[in-house]
Amino acid sequence: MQLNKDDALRAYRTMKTIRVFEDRVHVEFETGEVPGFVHLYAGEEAIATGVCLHLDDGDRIASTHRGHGHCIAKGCDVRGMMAEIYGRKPGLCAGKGGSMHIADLTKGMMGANGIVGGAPPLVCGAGLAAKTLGNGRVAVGFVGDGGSNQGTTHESLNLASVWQLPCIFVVENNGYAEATSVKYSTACDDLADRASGFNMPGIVVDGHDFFEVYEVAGEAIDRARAGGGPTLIECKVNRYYGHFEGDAQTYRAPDEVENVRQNRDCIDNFAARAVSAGLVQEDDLASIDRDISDLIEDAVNLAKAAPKPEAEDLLTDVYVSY
Amino acid sequence: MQLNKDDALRAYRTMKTIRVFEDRVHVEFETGEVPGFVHLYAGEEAIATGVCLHLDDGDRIASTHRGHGHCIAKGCDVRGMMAEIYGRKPGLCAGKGGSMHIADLTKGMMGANGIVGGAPPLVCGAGLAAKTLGNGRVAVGFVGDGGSNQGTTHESLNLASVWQLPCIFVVENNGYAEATSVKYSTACDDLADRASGFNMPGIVVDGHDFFEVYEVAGEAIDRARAGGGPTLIECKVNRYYGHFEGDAQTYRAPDEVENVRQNRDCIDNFAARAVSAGLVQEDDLASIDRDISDLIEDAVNLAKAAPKPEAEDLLTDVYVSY
Amino acid sequence: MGIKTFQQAISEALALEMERDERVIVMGEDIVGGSGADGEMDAWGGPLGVTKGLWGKFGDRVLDTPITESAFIGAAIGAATTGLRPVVELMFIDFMGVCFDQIFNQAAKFRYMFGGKAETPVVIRTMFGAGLRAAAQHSQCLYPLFTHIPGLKVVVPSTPYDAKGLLIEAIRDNDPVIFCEHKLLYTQEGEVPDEAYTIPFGEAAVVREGEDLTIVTLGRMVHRAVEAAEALAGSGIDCEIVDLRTTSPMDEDAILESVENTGRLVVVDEANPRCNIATDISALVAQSAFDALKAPIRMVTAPHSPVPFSDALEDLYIPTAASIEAAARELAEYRS
Amino acid sequence: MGIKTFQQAISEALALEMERDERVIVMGEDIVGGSGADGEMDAWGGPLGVTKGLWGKFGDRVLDTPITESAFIGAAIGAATTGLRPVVELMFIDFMGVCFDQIFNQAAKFRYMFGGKAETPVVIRTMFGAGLRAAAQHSQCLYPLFTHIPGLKVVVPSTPYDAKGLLIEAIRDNDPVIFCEHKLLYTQEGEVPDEAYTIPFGEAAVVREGEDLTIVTLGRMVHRAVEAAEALAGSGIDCEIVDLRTTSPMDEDAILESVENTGRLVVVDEANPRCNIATDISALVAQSAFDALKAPIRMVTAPHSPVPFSDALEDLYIPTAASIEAAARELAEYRS
Ligand SMILES: Cc1ncc(C[n+]2csc(CCOP(=O)(O)OP(=O)(O)O)c2C)c(N)n1
Ligand SMILES: Cc1ncc(C[n+]2csc(CCOP(=O)(O)OP(=O)(O)O)c2C)c(N)n1
Ligand SMILES: [Mg+2]
Ligand SMILES: [Mg+2]
Repeated sequence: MQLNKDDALRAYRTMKTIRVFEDRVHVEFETGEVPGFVHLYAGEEAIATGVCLHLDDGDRIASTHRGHGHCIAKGCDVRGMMAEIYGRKPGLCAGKGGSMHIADLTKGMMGANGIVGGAPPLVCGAGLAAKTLGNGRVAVGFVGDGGSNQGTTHESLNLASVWQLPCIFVVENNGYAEATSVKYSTACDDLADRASGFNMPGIVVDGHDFFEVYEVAGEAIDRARAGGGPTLIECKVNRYYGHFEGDAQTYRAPDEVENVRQNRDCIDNFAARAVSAGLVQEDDLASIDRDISDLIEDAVNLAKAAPKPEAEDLLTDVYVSY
Repeated sequence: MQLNKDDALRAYRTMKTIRVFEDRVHVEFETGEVPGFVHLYAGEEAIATGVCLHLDDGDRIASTHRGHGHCIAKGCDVRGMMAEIYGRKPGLCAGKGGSMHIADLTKGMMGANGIVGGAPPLVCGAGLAAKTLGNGRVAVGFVGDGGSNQGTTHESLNLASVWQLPCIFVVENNGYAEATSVKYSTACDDLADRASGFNMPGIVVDGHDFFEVYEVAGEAIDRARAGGGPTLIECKVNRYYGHFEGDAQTYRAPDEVENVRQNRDCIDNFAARAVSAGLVQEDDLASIDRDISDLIEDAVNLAKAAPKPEAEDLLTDVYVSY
Repeated sequence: MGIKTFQQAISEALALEMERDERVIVMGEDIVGGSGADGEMDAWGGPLGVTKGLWGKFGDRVLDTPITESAFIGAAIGAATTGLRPVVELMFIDFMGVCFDQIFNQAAKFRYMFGGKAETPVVIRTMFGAGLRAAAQHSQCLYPLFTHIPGLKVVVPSTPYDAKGLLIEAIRDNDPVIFCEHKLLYTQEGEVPDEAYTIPFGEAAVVREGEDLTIVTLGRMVHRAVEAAEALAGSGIDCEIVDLRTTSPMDEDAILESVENTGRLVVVDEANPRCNIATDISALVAQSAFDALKAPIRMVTAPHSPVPFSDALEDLYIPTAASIEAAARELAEYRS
Repeated sequence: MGIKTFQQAISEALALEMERDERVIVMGEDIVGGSGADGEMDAWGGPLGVTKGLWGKFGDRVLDTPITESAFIGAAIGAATTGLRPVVELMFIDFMGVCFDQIFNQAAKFRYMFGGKAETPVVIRTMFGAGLRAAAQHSQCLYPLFTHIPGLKVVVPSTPYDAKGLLIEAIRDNDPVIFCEHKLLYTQEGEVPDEAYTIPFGEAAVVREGEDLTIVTLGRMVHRAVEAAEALAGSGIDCEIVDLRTTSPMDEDAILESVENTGRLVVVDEANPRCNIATDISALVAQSAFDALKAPIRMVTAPHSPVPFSDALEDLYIPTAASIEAAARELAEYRS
């Protein structure tokens, strides 16, 4: 799959936006001003980006508790996301959802999800809608290594295959579910191996490698659009921060993350390869970096200055009777 | 695995008892005197029998809605079962459970189950108890082809493998879940294929062939007892009656069952092979047949004559406060 | 117009809405029956034949599913947020336990949690109630559990007319609706217009007017209440019967108004007694119509036990016209 | 004896019972933490550290699980019927939706459905409640759902002392128990004896005696009720506070006795308002202590909406001492 300059710049912009967004939330969280549970996606950017670059607003994704990266890659407004994370009224969900529930249906983003394994059935639904309406759309469900064990995930693989739905299931295997290693929780070598029990292709890719994710996802998405049914893609990757903000991570080997950051960082490697291949220039990237830096700064400032929802907002958006 | 004469006679007695029991319930149901939903096991006797012959009261099984055969094979009192099916006070569950909920914990029978996919998690528990107590016991979970798709089943396969539990999962693939073919509901060729996604052996056997079931189950049970972890066994089989009593079965090909009854009946074939191998004599079998015929007649008469539970039984066996 | 069964009313509602709106699809276990098999298709139309015939008319928009309620009910929910209006069958309400998350954490919460930016027009049709000797895992009511959850609308019709009008309303509603059909009502007959019509949610029906005592109830118990009221009329006790029709939203005004007139309240609920609809209504009245009450409130419910299998026990388990009558008599005679 | 936190009380109860009875095992997601990883074991002890240290003492009897609640809670239930006495953690009560079947159709029903021939001594520990800005899927109460189900016992402790005694009782009980821990109470301190002791189920605690008005409540709301009562005492309104401690079985006598004395009832429940504990108790009193009532019953609960994320909204969502006080004042001043 050939990447043109525009796409390469979009890919870089997306990955870098996610990274800077997450690094900043990490810093802001420590100030105590960010409420609730926050799960950061830093380190895994190549996956959301490599998949979503093939999609437009009419295609759907459903996400996990670690959803910021998917939201950004699917085109959610970054300022609206930051305001949401701060629980402010101009937030994407009016401050009612928070980090774990960011959604924007108009962008085809069906929602982050606080329930591990919550997304796969919903993604079958989006695939069913696409198939029934015959509109050529696809639906992508993200699920972690931990979430891949949930019954909902297996049921969804079966259903998507039985109905030959245009669905792609992307397992983000970052080695841990909270503090538990995938080596403990999961009785198989590769999670992609489970695909064969559901008559669909199962492919393992290096989740740090944008190009690999982009290519494999592209093939799966094309196949799905063409009526060829679902695919399971397992991306092996690392998360840079703790399970959630506040996690001391003593279950990890001391140098585990540092090694990856130094040698396998998805953004560094993408930039190096794209530049050395002459696909993009250092300058292009530097200018994108400046944009992003301004954007995130602006997003945080806006969020902090934004009003919180008020009493009259408590009971809107729900049928109420009591 | 060599079968001695005693075991062969036990096997025959068990299979035949199940068959005569089920044939009789079928007849009795038509009189309108048997209440509720009744799912008959006729045709599948070799499976329950071939598995349970390796077990004693300290080993556990958990069953499905189609549980009569498992109960009988695991040693539940046949008269108590019949009385239960009639909803009578001397029933195995005092008339409170009925056909779908026959259990006898003292026999290691953890219960039939009205919830498809209900048993596999419970069986993990029995396996965990055996492993924790170090008593060398095993636990067997039965599940249908339909039930094998449930998330609970997949989760249980993973858990049993992760914990290396002494569990055996027996999929009774009779081709249908209610009126839906396994070819439609299940995105894989053999259900046993799914075992590899959970790092356990997955074996397909002919569920009409007692000897094959007995041998494969024996190996799996021995391995489990020795700490070798779980196994998935798929038994391909046919059910002789409808999904439940009252099912017109128009979804089946007209001659489907008749063919199996003629050529592949598990009891006929067992008897023929056992006699021709000189393992048992025709006379032995005929005498067992007479016993069974008397037993079932007696069970039905007792059940019909037995008292129903009364008002004072309504609120026993539950904590009540209101 | 004509006399139709509850079952026909439901089937008609589905067919009319599928004709009217292409986005309406129907799915569930064996709601066609015969998929993938060598014999006939549409062999079942659901275990009791309620959806029989739809597949012949609407083909691929009527879908059999594997036995994976989380996946296919979740899929109905996901499809509802992305352009369809699915009606999905949870065969027995008792099976909610294998798919409850998709219903109460996903469907019920999207609209609020996403700040009003999602609509989830899904209907979950399901069969409930005791009386079929179906034992503990196939006889529960459980609508109180759904009623507890904000974001779900819950319908419990008692007549063919209501079933049709409320189901069409449910299909056109943009929130998730749990549509609860009592399994012993399917053969119930009544006048049902041929064309489509809707009955708004949150409007109870006063199925009998009376001066002395209010009976609030729902589902199959409406008929037992009517029986009781007829017997009571013979003794000069004139009962008003309020059929809730929907438990969420619930018609508080109708209940309060009636109790303000009669001053006496019996609530009849086939569900188990703790945190059920009977307690809900009793509490409402004790809070909002206290001054009108001339006597204690009486609740008539199933006992706090699983549903027993034996017919002898099950008949004792389900509230009867006689038990309703007894409760009403006690209240009518009550002097503080 | 000594001042201990709610969290310590729970941890102590688990350790004492594991020492006393080898059949007691503890399992759940990351209740050890670090399984299979390259760093430290016992890295978490559950997401809030409540079970930290148990693995060091009891090794293999403390088990991390995959994220498959149906399988491992079902396994705890199956193990309970076959010789163990598992205490299993459902991390957040909100996750009940992925494993509810094993709890309410399996564990809850075995004893009755099998004619009294099965015992299921399992404890499901779970964290509930709002206030941590954890949003709609991690902040629910949901104990009313478990309370509705016959066959389950439901515990909602409010103090460290009660938490320890009730948890030991739960572990020794032969029925399935849902043990609900409010996530904002873990740091609550109080006197807790070092040795094992039990508190029987179905015995409420009168945490404050009073003459004018009864407040029945549970969990974290007990503390808000106490605050309100102190404020009210200043105005000469003397409140009695009944802390339910267990919702199933529930101490009806304590409630009725108190209302018979005071004639006025406020029920405070953090749960959503429909079919919850507040309605349950209101209904009980309206049925069984009607004559004693001098005023309407008032329920103070969360509104009928999902739990909002924003701190500003969440603070409005949860019942406060001020809202309890206002309700009580209204009743105290009530003249029919
Ligand atoms: C049904 C359910 N069980 C448990 C949790 C608690 N929980 C939140 S995230 C998480 C770990 C998820 O691991 P994984 O799927 O690998 O995703 P990752 O965090 O690694 O991205 C757990 C156990 C939950 N939110 N939902
Ligand atoms: C969770 C759940 N979903 C649906 C049903 C209804 N039901 C009962 S048996 C059955 C078919 C089961 O098929 P299979 O597992 O193949 O077993 P078989 O009947 O063929 O022995 C269905 C759908 C149920 N009891 N529980
Ligand atoms: Mg992970
Ligand atoms: Mg089958």
